[in-house]
Amino acid sequence: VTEDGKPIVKIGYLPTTHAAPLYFMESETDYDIELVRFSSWIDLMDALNAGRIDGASVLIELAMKAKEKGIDIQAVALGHEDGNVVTVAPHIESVDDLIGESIAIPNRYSTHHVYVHQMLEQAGYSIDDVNLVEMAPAEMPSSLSENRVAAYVVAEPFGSIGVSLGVGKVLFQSQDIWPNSIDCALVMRTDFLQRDEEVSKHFVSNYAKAGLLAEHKDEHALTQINSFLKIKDDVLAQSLQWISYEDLTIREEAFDILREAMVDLQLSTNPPTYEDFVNNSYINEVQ
Amino acid sequence: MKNKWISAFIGFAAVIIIWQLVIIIGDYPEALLPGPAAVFAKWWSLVVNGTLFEHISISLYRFTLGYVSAALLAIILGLFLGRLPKVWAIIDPVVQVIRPVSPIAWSPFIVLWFGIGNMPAIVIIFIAAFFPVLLATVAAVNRIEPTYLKVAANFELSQKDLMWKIILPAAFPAIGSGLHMAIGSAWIFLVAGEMIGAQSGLGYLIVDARNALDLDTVLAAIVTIGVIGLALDHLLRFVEAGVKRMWTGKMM
Amino acid sequence: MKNKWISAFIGFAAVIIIWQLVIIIGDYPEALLPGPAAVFAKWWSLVVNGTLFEHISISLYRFTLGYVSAALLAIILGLFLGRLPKVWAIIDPVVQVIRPVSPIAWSPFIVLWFGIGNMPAIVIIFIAAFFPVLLATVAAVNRIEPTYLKVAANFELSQKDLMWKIILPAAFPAIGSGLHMAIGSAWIFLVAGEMIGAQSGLGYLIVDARNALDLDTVLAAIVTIGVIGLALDHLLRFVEAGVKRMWTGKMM
Amino acid sequence: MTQSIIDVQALHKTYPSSNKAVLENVSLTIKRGEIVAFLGKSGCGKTTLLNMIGGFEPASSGDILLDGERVTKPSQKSIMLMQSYGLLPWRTVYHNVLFALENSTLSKAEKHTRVLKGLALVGLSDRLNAMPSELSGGMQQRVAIARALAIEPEIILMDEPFAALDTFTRYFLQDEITKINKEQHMTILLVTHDIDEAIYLADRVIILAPNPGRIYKEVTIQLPRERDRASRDFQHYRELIFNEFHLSHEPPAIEYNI
Amino acid sequence: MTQSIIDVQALHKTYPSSNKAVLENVSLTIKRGEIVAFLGKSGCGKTTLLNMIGGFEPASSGDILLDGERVTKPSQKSIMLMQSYGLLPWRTVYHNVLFALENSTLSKAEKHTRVLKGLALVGLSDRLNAMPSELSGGMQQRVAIARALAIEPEIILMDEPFAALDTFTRYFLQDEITKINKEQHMTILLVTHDIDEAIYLADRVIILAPNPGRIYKEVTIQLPRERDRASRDFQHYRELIFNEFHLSHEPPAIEYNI
Ligand SMILES: Nc1ncnc2c1ncn2[C@@H]1O[C@H](COP(=O)(O)OP(=O)(O)OP(=O)(O)O)[C@@H](O)[C@H]1O
Ligand SMILES: Nc1ncnc2c1ncn2[C@@H]1O[C@H](COP(=O)(O)OP(=O)(O)OP(=O)(O)O)[C@@H](O)[C@H]1O
Ligand SMILES: [Mg+2]
Ligand SMILES: [Mg+2]
Repeated sequence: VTEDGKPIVKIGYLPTTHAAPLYFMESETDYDIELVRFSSWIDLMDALNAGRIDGASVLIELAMKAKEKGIDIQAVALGHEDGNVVTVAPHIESVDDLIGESIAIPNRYSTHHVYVHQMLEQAGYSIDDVNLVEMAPAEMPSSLSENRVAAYVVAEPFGSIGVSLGVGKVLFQSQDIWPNSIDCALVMRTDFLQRDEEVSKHFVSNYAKAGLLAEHKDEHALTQINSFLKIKDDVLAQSLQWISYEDLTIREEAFDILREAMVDLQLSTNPPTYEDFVNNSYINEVQ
Repeated sequence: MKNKWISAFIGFAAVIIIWQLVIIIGDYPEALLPGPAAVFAKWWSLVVNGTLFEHISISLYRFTLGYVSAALLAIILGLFLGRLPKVWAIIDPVVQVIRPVSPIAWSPFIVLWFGIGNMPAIVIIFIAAFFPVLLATVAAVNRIEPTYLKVAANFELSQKDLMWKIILPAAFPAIGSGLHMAIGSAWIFLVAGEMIGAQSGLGYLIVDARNALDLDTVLAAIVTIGVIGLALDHLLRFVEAGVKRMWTGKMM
Repeated sequence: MKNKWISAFIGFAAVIIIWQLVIIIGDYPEALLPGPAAVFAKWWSLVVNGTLFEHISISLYRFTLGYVSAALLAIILGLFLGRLPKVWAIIDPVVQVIRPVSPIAWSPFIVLWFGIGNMPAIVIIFIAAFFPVLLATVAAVNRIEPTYLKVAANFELSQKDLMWKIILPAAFPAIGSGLHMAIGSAWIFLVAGEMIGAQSGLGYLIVDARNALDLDTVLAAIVTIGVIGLALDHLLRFVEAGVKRMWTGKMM
Repeated sequence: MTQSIIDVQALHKTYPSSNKAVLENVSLTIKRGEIVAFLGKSGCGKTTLLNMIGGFEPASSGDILLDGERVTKPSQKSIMLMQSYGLLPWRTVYHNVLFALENSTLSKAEKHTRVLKGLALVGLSDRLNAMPSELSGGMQQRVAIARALAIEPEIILMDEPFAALDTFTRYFLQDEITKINKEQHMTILLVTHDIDEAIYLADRVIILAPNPGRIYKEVTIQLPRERDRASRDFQHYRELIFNEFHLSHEPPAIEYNI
Repeated sequence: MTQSIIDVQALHKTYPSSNKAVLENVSLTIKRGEIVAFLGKSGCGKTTLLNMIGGFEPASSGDILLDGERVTKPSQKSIMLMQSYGLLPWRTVYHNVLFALENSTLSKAEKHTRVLKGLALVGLSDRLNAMPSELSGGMQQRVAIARALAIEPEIILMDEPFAALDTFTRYFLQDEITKINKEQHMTILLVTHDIDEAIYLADRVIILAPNPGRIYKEVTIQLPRERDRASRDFQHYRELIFNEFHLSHEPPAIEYNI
């Protein structure tokens, strides 16, 4: 992907709070960056798999699944730390109230699925005690408002939007269920990373720095993020309170918990291992 | 008849050969473009473990409900609106503006009103089928040979007889082609309909398999959808022929 | 003519009143079902800041490319295939199976071959338009009055003259209704087409606004799509009338 | 039998879509049981006149009385045999004829007998289950005749009823029509292009002149029934009407000058 | 002028879709410049015979020679005037006639003159820019006649060419046809339902019998041209042909028994 010799790095994303570090990235002297916005994870993964984009901030489970299927990609950094909430209907007071109800998640291959699983197990139930429904995040607040589902777990800012619309409230934050969880990650195609090691390094380190900019959560950060999300400022501020972009390293312990959960949830029989899939070399260089 | 089957066989054989050639020449990763053999193997495994039939039956259930209710409502409304040009002049522009909007664009409102699961799929299929049938019916009623209306007036038919003995049979061939058009486009929207919170059906199967980058399954489902779509069209032809026989009076 | 406008006005006024009533009676949160005033305000702001026209023009660009190329290719292919019933017998079953499959189901393969951005939108519109026009053209050629072919044979027309002076004009009215059907369904798939990595266009605007739960914009875009769809259909009617005039020879 | 059944008084007709008068000042009295033939150039308004008598088309001015009552809409009293037959293509031959009787008070068996009788008359007893599209033009015309006769109307309005028939069938049906007319005192109004047919069938031949359509001449045919087409008197009427017909057109008809 | 232009030898025809013979053992010789009329009941195979002579329909067995050459496909030498006119509805009247000349070697001006002459002949000079759908049936038939004449073929095959015309126009065109036949030695084959028309026009009338279609009788009309329809001799032929025609049908035609 070059033009006048200067590489263009194409990164796919969905307009969520979780992809915030990307919003602070700018073109440099040795590469240009092009952010490609998608409207659903599935379309984004199609583009990544087909090599039409070089990388993406994506649900890590979808990327692991693609890796398992033989797509040569690797995770080089987290998208964010924490920052997911379980949004429930006003009458839900505890996990017990959710039993037998429908719970919406954005995708089967998502950490949100794992959160639901863990939340239920921690309360002594199993995932089969609720009715899981996959749906587009944008439709979750109205589903909750019309009592089609009793709760939803999804990438921000949709939890925050639900709360601000008054259709739901926060039952848990993700760190209450699974501290230091892994959710979205910056996943890059290996062929891109290997094409020019210097650019790759530079790019990932800029990504980490951008995370720190987002972490400020100040006026400037809010404006910058909202130029991508276009939601109300107070909703975004709420959303940012739940999230951190400080350390975007993918930890092995968390990754192993995730692998195990994926097997438990029958999302995968043989998920890629930490060694195969995670490449911390770039982000380590920054720290 | 036999020739027809041979031709169809040649056609499908050619498609499979071209497909295999594309894979060999294009050198695509198996994960991104599975070959015919892999797709057939997957299809067979879905048949054997029964999941395919489950998905097919739930999809057909949703489709039948959505399509049949749309067709009946559209035909009945259309027969009356076709006879009331002043009312139609008011409704027509609204319909013309609503029709070209994709059911995908409506989905936030469909969720709001109809929730998730079966209903959105049924509603989307309903929408996709309703407008073509309505427009075809109104047009058909408007284009009825004036001669038939003249004959009806000459023999002093009642309003009810006029509707049942003249207008419906006279308009039926044109309504029929509307029904065919609608069965095609409604079936196309099955996939879109089953993306909204459904946890089963052929559309869900495709979306779910796409998530898992399981393109064997996607293609197996595509082929299944195509074949069923074709079968539905033929089924409709039978129904049409049956309806037409109703008023020929060929029973003496 | 004036009556037509008055009727349309009554129709749209009724829709707006019902819409407002639904909001008042249903007591839906404004964010989930915006009222006509809010939608109009949003629409106006999109007009004023010029974004709406940007989206419209890129959508029309993609649509025109996809639709016109599909229509031309389908008509030319259809004219020949209609005259070659043996070849058509081979291709027809394949077409019948491919046609009912949603472009959404194809999208992994569309991305693989055509990438993201403009091309997938153009390709999806192409697919949505191609099959109806092809089928309509083949059917039209097959249904040409044998009398015309007899006349052509009697006056010993060459193959080229036969195609241009007899087959094309005779089949054109039926091809025209295929073109109308196709313009509707292709425009419906604009939204699906602009979901695949496009960064602009009315479809993108809808999906993106939906993701931001900005339903004012979604409805403003829906109305815009509907109105443009209607306008395209009327434009096509002009083109058809123009083409028909070509071979009347009314210029003496 | 001699009382008037149809009374056309100072009829004018202009179609709303054009401002040219199609019919002008047509007055006409027809007695019960009479057969009246209308002759005139194509486009002179014959179909329009029949349509107005049948109640299918409103008059622009003037009156049409049927049995003393003003005609405002079609009725079963006067059945129209249309130029385009008007069969229902989705019904069999049998059910097309039955259609005429469906809202009558006859018993089922009576209806059946009448339908069969009507179809036998026109020679189609063996095609009861055929669809109209499977018949030749002439056969379709005969089904339409059977349907009109089945209801035994007081008046039949016929618009070129035998145009698609071969000579032999035409002659046969012409004889049947005169028979029915005599037996049932049915009044028959008949539009035709065929001078011989008019002379053979009609008690009175009315020649219309075109632009605008008006009555040009009436010729009463004073021949006994069972007329002989080769007879001297027949020849005489043929010549008379041909000449009148010729004269009814504006002489030097420009369009025929090469 | 007396050499034979069409030679039909032992022609049989069965349509593939049915196993009933439509034509059986038809043999026929037609001389250049002759006018031959075919009479026969509806469905007896008249159109089929004309179609085969025109090359539109293959024979099941037997031969058709045109100028000594076997007919295998249609050609410009023999133009067919079809029962359904065969006008191109998307062209104006002018361009429908011009169609016949489009691949001839005439200059543009010559073509124009010929088209205008042909349309003048049939009295349609003032409707050059009309579309066929804007014309009455009779006018359409006249355009088709003009188109066939424009190309000046050796043979014209006419399938009930005057059926939709009123008496007066029909008489006029019958006269024109005999004139053209005399001037250009055009050979004319004519199917008609009208015995008078056959007698007025033809040098020879061929009566076909149905089921299967075969030649039943030939009647040579030995009347001088400018025939008088009211003359004694004309009457004689009329009676003769009517009787033959009657006999050509299997007597007691069952379908006419009520
Ligand atoms: N619905 C109509 N609107 C306007 N003009 C009409 C309409 N119907 C007929 N005309 C005109 O009225 C005139 C008479 O038409 P009509 O059909 O009565 O003629 P006709 O004598 O029956 O001719 P034909 O012998 O060809 O059947 C024609 O000039 C025709 O163009
Ligand atoms: N394409 C066809 N396939 C099968 N049978 C046919 C076909 N065309 C005509 N026939 C049959 O052949 C016979 C002769 O038909 P044809 O059209 O030649 O009759 P015709 O003498 O011209 O009748 P008319 O006077 O009604 O025009 C009829 O019995 C008809 O049913
Ligand atoms: Mg008429
Ligand atoms: Mg014929």
